[in-house]
Amino acid sequence: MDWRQLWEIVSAPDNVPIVGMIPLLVFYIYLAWKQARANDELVAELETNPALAKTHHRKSWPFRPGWQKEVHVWPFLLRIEFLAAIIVTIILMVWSITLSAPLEEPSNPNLTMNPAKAPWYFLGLQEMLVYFDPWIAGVVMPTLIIIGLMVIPYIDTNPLGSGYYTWKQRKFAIGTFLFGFIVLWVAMIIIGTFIRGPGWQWFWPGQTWDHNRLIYEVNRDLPDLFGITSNLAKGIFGAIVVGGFYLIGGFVVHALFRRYNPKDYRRMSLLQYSIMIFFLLTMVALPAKMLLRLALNIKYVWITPWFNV
Amino acid sequence: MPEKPIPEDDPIVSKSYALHYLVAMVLLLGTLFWALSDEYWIQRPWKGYQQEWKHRYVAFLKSAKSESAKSEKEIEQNPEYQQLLQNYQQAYDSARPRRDAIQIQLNNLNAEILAVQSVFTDRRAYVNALNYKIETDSSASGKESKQKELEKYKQKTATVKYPDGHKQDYTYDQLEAAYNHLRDQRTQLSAELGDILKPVADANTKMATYISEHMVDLTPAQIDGLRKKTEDWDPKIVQINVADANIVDRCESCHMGAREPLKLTAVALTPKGQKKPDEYAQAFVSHPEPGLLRVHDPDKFGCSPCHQGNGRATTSIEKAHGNYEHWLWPLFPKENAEAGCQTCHSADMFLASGEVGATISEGKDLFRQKGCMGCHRYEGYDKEPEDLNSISQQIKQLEQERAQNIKQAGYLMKQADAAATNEEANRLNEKAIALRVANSKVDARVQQLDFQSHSLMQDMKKVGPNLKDIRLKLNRDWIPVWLKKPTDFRPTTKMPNFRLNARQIQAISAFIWQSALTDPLPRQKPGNAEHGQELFETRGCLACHSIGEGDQMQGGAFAANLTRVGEKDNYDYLVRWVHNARERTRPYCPYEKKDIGPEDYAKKGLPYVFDLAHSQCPNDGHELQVQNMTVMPSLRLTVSDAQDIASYLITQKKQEPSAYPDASYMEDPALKEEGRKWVRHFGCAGCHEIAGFEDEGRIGTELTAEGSKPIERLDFALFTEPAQRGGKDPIAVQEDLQRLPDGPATGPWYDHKGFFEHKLAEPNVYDKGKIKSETEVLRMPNPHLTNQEIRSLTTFLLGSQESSLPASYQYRPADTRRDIQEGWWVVKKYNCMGCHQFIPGQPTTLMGMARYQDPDWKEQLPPKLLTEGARVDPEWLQRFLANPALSTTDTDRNGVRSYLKVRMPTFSFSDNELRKLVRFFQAMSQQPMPYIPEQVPTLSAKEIDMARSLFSSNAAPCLKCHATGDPQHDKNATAPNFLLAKERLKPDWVERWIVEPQAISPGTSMPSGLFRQENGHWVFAGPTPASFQGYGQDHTKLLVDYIFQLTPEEQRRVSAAMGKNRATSQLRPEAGNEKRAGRSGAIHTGGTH
Amino acid sequence: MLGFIALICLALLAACSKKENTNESQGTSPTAENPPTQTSQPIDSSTAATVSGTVTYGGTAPKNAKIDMSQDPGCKGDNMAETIVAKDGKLANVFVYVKDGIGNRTFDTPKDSVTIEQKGCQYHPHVLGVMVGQNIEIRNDDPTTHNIHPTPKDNREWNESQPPKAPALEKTFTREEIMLPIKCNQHPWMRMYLNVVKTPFFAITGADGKYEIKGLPPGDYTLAFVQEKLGEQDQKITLAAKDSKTVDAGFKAQ
Amino acid sequence: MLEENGNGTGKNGKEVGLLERVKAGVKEDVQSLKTDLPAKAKEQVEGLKDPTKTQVYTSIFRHKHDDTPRNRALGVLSNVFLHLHPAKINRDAVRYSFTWGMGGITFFLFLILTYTGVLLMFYYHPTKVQAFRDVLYLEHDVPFGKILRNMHRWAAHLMIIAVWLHMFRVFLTGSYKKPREFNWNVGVILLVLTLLLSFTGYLLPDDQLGFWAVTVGTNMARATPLLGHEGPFGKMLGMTPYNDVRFGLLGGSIVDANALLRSYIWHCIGIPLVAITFMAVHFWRVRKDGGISGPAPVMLESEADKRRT
Repeated sequence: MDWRQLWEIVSAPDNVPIVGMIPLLVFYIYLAWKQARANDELVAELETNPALAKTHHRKSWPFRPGWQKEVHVWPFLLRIEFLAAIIVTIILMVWSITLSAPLEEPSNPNLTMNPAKAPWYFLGLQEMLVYFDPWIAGVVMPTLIIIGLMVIPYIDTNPLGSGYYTWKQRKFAIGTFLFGFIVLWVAMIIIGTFIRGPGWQWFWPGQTWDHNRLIYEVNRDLPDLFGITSNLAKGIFGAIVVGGFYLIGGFVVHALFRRYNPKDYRRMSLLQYSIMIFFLLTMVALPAKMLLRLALNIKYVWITPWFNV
Repeated sequence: MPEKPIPEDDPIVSKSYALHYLVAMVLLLGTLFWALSDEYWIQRPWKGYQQEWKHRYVAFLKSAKSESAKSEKEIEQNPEYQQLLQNYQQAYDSARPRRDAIQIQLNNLNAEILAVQSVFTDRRAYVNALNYKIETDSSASGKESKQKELEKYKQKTATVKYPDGHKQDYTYDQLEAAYNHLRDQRTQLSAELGDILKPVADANTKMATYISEHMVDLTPAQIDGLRKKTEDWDPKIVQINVADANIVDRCESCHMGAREPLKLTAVALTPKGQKKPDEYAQAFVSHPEPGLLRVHDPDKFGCSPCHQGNGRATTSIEKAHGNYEHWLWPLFPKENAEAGCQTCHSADMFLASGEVGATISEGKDLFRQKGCMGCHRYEGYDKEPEDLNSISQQIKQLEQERAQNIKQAGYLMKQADAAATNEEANRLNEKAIALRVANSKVDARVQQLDFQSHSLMQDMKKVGPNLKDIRLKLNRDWIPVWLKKPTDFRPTTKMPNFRLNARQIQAISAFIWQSALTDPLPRQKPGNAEHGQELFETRGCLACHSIGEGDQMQGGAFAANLTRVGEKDNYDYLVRWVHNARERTRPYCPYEKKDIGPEDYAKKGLPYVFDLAHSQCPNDGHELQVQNMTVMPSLRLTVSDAQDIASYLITQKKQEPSAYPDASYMEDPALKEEGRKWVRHFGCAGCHEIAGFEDEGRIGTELTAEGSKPIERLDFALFTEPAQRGGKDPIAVQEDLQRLPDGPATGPWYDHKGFFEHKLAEPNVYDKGKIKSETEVLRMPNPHLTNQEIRSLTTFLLGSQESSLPASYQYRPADTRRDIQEGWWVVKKYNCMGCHQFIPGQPTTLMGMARYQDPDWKEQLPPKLLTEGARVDPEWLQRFLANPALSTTDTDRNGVRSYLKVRMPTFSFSDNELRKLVRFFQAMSQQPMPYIPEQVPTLSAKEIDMARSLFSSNAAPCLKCHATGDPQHDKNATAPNFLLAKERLKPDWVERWIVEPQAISPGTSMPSGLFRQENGHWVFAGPTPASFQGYGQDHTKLLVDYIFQLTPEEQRRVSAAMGKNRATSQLRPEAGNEKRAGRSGAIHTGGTH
Repeated sequence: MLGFIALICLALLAACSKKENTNESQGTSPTAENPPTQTSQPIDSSTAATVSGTVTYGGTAPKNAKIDMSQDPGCKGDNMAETIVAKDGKLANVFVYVKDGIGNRTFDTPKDSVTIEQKGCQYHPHVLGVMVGQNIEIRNDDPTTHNIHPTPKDNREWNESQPPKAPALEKTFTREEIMLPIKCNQHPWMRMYLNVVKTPFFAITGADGKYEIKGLPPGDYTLAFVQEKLGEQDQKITLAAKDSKTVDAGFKAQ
Repeated sequence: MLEENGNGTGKNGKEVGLLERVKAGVKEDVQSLKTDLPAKAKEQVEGLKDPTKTQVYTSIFRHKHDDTPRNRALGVLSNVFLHLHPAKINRDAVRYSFTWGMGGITFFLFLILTYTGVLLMFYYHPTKVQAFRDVLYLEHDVPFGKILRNMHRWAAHLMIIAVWLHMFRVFLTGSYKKPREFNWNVGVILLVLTLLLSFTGYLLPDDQLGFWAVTVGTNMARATPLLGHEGPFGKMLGMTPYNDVRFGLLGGSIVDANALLRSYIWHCIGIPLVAITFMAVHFWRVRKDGGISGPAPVMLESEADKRRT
């Protein structure tokens, strides 16, 4: 166990925010989970007791008749906001005094940094470069992420869970989001920061970042696995596989969604439904491709003269 | 679901945040103060340094002052000072009465002026205002009336009340006159006062000057000034800012003492009671080489160009010294500090200023000496092959041009012949003629280039011997043994250890053996080894070569150790080599790229003669390489002397040559091709001349900017992590480990210094643990350096950086300093410093040898060249350097110092190098070039008589030591012949020399004290004949003029007469009386000593 | 100037609390007696010890060559080389001094000069001992010109001409140096050896090979015997108060 | 003056009359000073006892400060900064566990970044020669320069984390749901802008870290489909390194002086302007969409479809 290496990575000034972000994320997930559970229990109770449902103030926090339903912003909200501002200021100042912003050698185009890393918040994208060509990882993916985020309100037809934490009422939505945010975004950043060393090679935490390490790795393309050699055939084969993924995947999703989430299924229009399936499958495509790459050393699935997937 | 009972009050409304706010505010305030103190103190550690500096320096100055006061007092005790003091007192006393009177007068006058002035200025203001009105009045009548008003006003009187009480009325004009008069008076009196006080002030200045001239340190007054300055110091950033060069150095914010006028040591600045100098004391010391700072004014150069580090940084020591990961120019370690010289002095070969320069100069020299430049290009080193290359390119181009011109001219003439009109024909013919004229210019240019290449070919040297000759020179069976590990045979050899395997050794030896020349070598008679040894030890061979091993070793390290030369060398070849090492077996034609043999000469019907005068290729007329490319000169030995020396050397062996195992495989042609491959692979041709490899390029990386290579580019291979973190040193071989200048690594060594040192100690250390094929493993051989050598080379490499300074900072002088710069390259190239002293204190190889410790042998040391440029006529020097025998026939001798056993060799300098050397000597002695000899006046007969009497005086018997050319006399001579003086010496130098030879060549046999100063003239110290009575000129001048006109006849006459004189004086019995008289005289004059 | 020097000497004298300047320096006498005058730690003269002895020469002494001085008619008389002067197995011209053991005591420089005479183109004496800073007067008694050329290792080198009848030269040497050769460039055979030491505890063996060193405080010392050609021999001795020890040394023919 | 003005009542008489009148007038003036000055001083002191009644105070604060509901509301409504908030809010909306305060913290950090950024601009020149030196200058010379730079950098990182957590919270509480779909989209755009702000700032110190991070980041743009010279179909559309989208981003084919200048201008002017615009919309829409979404009363499964119809 190379503690020194570990410490060097963790204590690099620009990595400190990530190190800080992890416990922060855990804390807030816990906070959300606690409230979601309280709300879910309340919902469960009210579902079984319609009478109470009519009179109950329907929040997990205690309430007594006569208490104000609304409070003044001044001072009740502002005092918290102001306190938050002070605390943020303190944190920021202490951080700034104790830790200096990095300043490395003057830029030198002739001397490549190894590893050359993007700013930490983009490391997820850089990590994807391992599995996809730059045009997907660097352009298509970010665009899809933005579009995907933007279409969420329009394809989430579930009216429940608006304005309060819940799990039971929005299992699918929250599950998908957690998967996207925690696994595909935050985890990828953590991998990119702590795991990827010189040559963008995989180093387990505590493993020394050896600049001379060489790894033998031969990546194949999926068509090669099936002995397809001609370019045209490769193109067609890839198109079939990719198309097949979306068709078959779409069918599987449909089968599952219809079964386990019939209400949403019913509520959704055709457009909403197909968009949802497209994004869901694209999201799944990422770990699927990672799996192909890591487990089977497959580089491309679909090879055409113009682009490779 | 609330588990707890619901409270009565609404928690959201009723909850108090007072405590939260209190804590938050306290914390906020805390961080605020933290930020302030961080800004004020923690980020500005130099403030603490400056506080400490004030305390310590003031304390130091206090103690320095008491010492200084003591020595001042001592000086004041000095009678000379007392005299000055008395003068001062006298001047003061004589000036005082008049001074006091004037002072009183002046005081009165000032009061009167003041009284008049107050009235006068008021009235003048009114007059001026009125004048303005008159000037600007538009009407003539108005002007007139105002003019009248003015006249009236001027006539009106005003009263001046003088300080003594009396009053007087003045009109305006009178007032003005009175005022001016008073002022004139004051001016006069002040001037007089000045005149009176001038002697006093002068006497005072003289006293002060006397003290400051006689004080070694500062005077107490100066120290008080320093102390005041220090006490009044407000902490602030001290910075040197040179905008042109982007230098901002704040080093002196902590290193406050760097430029103080006193010598500050760490011990002196350590507070009492503290044992070891602490961080502060270390930081406050003054710069160790103030002399260096005088040449390199820190206000222009700053600190960081020499020392590196982060000059701007002031936040911590690490930051300021640049000792952190992301700073590209960390402070040079103390022991490598001279690396900084290389920043600007990369064009210099030799640097010395005070005690600085030895390390970097050694590094620069080693880079050439050890043959590093054979594989690694370095700007400025070994330029000749490149220059030759470019010249041959130019020649080729010019020849093409010539052919083109001829073709074109022929075409034009043909056209002209067929032209329609005469005009047309003439025009075309003109063109053809122009082309032919152009060709003549081309020919001239080619000639010039050939001439240059002649020089270059002569200047081009190889570090190792010519391997084309090995069949003639070497014992065949010895070669593989040598190649295996040269240091086993000769521990001090320049040949590095190549780590060859058996197969490679066989192949390489086979190749070089089979590709060598097989020309016959004349047989030599055996010589007298005993005489040979004496010659070897006294002729100067040992200035470069050494003999004996271990403790027994004596001689220089410049050339090979000859202890076992008898095991490997062929006697016949050795004779030829000793006689003239430059003699080649066959000339080499770089144009054809082949060795030219007698058959080529025979083809053209030419005699098979090639030397510097016959250096043209019989086949194509281009310059040939007619010399061996060695720096070994010719000692102009006779053949029999050469045989004697060779006979002696051939006895130098530990085992018989025949004892080496048979290596007849070297004759196997099958091995030759493989050998060629390996010779190319290992770059043998970098140092050796090898058939077929004459134009081989360098195989190593260029090192000109190695020091600024990013650390990431230096391949620490498997030792990257160990180097970064410290740990066991990767070098395992004890022998190599001991080469590390600082011993085995104890901490991290991941920097340029660590890389270079390890690489030089064991070049293939970074191959360790790597799996590499035969051709992939590092080729760099182990140069088996000592740790001092590694330190020097590391310093040199560390300094080899691309400078960010403006080009004007590069030391590339255009004046005579350039001659010095270029000259050192030649001086170092031929190891002139092995015999001669060029700068005071520089040791020579001979000087250090046991033989020359004896006072008699000390006189046999080659002359010191401290002021050579001032001593000799440059034209003579050029002739002498070209031919030190100063004769074309009688060459077995020294031209000047025939009495020396050690021989000034003939180096066969090229014209280029001769010029450089002559200019070097002139520039070193600050002599202008070209030299216009001083005209020595022709002496009258009387003067000649007088001069002769000095020349032959009993008290200064010049000819006793100086050679005359008479063999009987010259047996005991220890100085050169006077007849050489006219051509050789500069008269002004000779005059200085005879007055004080010890100041020009310390330790010389020529004694001082021959002349003494009398009435501003140099007069002879011994008794002078009557004819000198009333002679008012310098006796030295007279003697020099005489020497410069000395004819051989005159010298013979004097020499003969002297012998007689001596004989007669010997008979005089009253010598004892004279002696006593002389003694009593001594008591009188002794005081002046 | 002289007055100034005298003044300083006076000041120094005043500064030294205890002063016994009985130094009758006889630099030329073979057994120089230099009673100690020191400042740092007074030597009690009542306990001072004495070392004396004889230096012998084993084997037959080489016959000293006669020097041919015909080169300079100004040189007259007989002149023998003085490299090894031994008679009856007794070796002269051996410089004996206390090399080690004095510690950090310092001694005053004797005020008296020692004299080197050049007579018959020969130096007198051939071996001389002086203390650091002690004045040396060099006289030329010959009718020919000499030059005095010391070739020191640790002192400053100089070379001055001294015509006949010229005033005496006055010189000092400031660093300790044993067997410092002095020569004359005009008469290559002329050679003498000067020994500059920090302490007054030295002696030179006479023709009978005898020497004596007086006034040593009790203690452990290293006594060195140095001969210009035969080199150095060291002997360790321990002296008790008022001791009078005999320490002999013997050089062998080379 | 006095002579001329003081004789208004009488006619131009003798000098004696005038003098007397002047004397009387002066006497009167002195008397008035004696009586009025103490009275006025007392009045002044009394007035200062309640500073809230002074004209200066009331001109700044438009209402009283006492704890009446009206004044509490006015305190918010009449304040240009605070009227982002409504006067009253849902009583549980002040709970930190619900809101996490991340939106506010993001905004606060944005303000800090603006202030520190403006100060940094005083010392920074976006040129190849100066940029790195200026950062060194900030570190070593400028008073508080080091902490200024540190705060700017760490506030930027903190802001990214805060933005992510804000999005996370909004998703978990379903706050993007009708009627807040559009504001979610504005939020997504702001998220992208935040990342771009940070990314453009990364290059400015012109050190190895920034240089290579930006090189890696912008290299992906090469592979933009259609618009990048290495992207799918890029070659077909005549894309070269000198006219593709990356060239447009960097103002050159490599990260150089132009890239530095572009980065600088985007970082300091371009993106902040756009971001401020979107922030205004974002805040405005929060109010217009009915304040923050919750904490809303929990909804029961049975009510979901009912409400929809």
